[in-house]
Amino acid sequence: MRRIELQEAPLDTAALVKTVGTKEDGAVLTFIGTARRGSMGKSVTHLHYEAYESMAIKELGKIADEACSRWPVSDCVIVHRTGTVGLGEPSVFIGVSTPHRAEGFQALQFIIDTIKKTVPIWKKEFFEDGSMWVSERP
Amino acid sequence: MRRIELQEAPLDTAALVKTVGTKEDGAVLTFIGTARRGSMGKSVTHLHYEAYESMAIKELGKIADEACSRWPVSDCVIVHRTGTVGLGEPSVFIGVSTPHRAEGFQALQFIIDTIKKTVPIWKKEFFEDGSMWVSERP
Amino acid sequence: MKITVKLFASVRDLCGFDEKEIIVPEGITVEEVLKRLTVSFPGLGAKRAALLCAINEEYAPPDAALAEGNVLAVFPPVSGG
Amino acid sequence: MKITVKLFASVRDLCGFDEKEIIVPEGITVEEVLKRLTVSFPGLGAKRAALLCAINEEYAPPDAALAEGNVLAVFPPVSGG
Repeated sequence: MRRIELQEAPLDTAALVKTVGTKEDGAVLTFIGTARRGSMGKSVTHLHYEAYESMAIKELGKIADEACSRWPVSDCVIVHRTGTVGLGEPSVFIGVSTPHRAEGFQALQFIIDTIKKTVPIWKKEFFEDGSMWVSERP
Repeated sequence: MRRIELQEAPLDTAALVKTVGTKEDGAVLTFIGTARRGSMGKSVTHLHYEAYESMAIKELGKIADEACSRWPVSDCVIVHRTGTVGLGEPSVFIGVSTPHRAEGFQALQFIIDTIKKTVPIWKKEFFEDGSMWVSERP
Repeated sequence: MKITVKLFASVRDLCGFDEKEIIVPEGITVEEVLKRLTVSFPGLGAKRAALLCAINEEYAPPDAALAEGNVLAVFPPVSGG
Repeated sequence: MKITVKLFASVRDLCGFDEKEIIVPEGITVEEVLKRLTVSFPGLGAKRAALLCAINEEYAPPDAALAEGNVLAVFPPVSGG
């Protein structure tokens, strides 16, 4: 199963985790990115994610394609939030299933590392006293 | 949150995944081991897990302790099935949350790798025509 | 010829628009469009080295040439995940 | 002195019991108990190199000495996960 989506609604990680895994696989690996309080010594109140949606979906698809070509990935689920994400809430869910765990770890790490490099999505951190795009750190 | 359990009831991975993660963490990593069909060219019908329960809980605790001392792990949840596990069903759930993802990947991999080496739990594979303890492969 | 420029995140905030059609000479490159934008929005200059560009939703290098009707997206380093 | 022997998985299947109290000389080692077991259950011999032992739920090396009331667990390589 392959599923690649951006969504403005909160991520239902409980439902998502159930969609990953087949009877041919021994390993399901998931990564959930969550909004954390600490950043550069300031206290984050919430995040806002903006995406170039059509291009982001294309780039996520390329990443899934490459992961599936390099490792025996059966299920590949990537869902990323857009809009406002509260503290502790998930911003991205990635799930892969593979016959053995070693390849699952590698595929999962490749997917999240590459998302952070190539997918046109931007995070803005909000603090008590202002906000800042993360790529614009002083 | 730390939770280390063996249980005979099926693992509710959807509920378990929701228990991992704090507002101080940016990453939740989970590993779910599942019963897979293929093994050494034969078709598995189901698995059976036996544990030396009291010692297994102690060994799992040592692994969690070491993971938390080597990496900044906030939540550490390890739940392992005992008894009969059907094809595609989860046999073990491991969830960790950490401020950043790199340390989460390392902690998760350490935990599952070490479980497979030191925790007194044994898997028996059942086929159409027999069964075999996995540590006794010919 | 006419192209569409789309801006995102801090680049959009800086320039004050998210999408605009502009008229440019045939065969203009990505780099040349960025230079024109920087004339109008000098704040872009300091960000120039980090900016990323895409033509019709595919990453494009500075010397890529634009064609009639292309959509050129300009944005800062990505920070999703 | 009296100790309890606990067997698991294929070792239990082979020996046909999961727990038994046995009388052994004071200060007997893990290795010596395994030798006695192998006399009763010759099939254990082939597995000997791979067997793992624990005293009171802690892994123990072959030369560890047992004390009155100890629980000695004997089992094959683990295969959980």
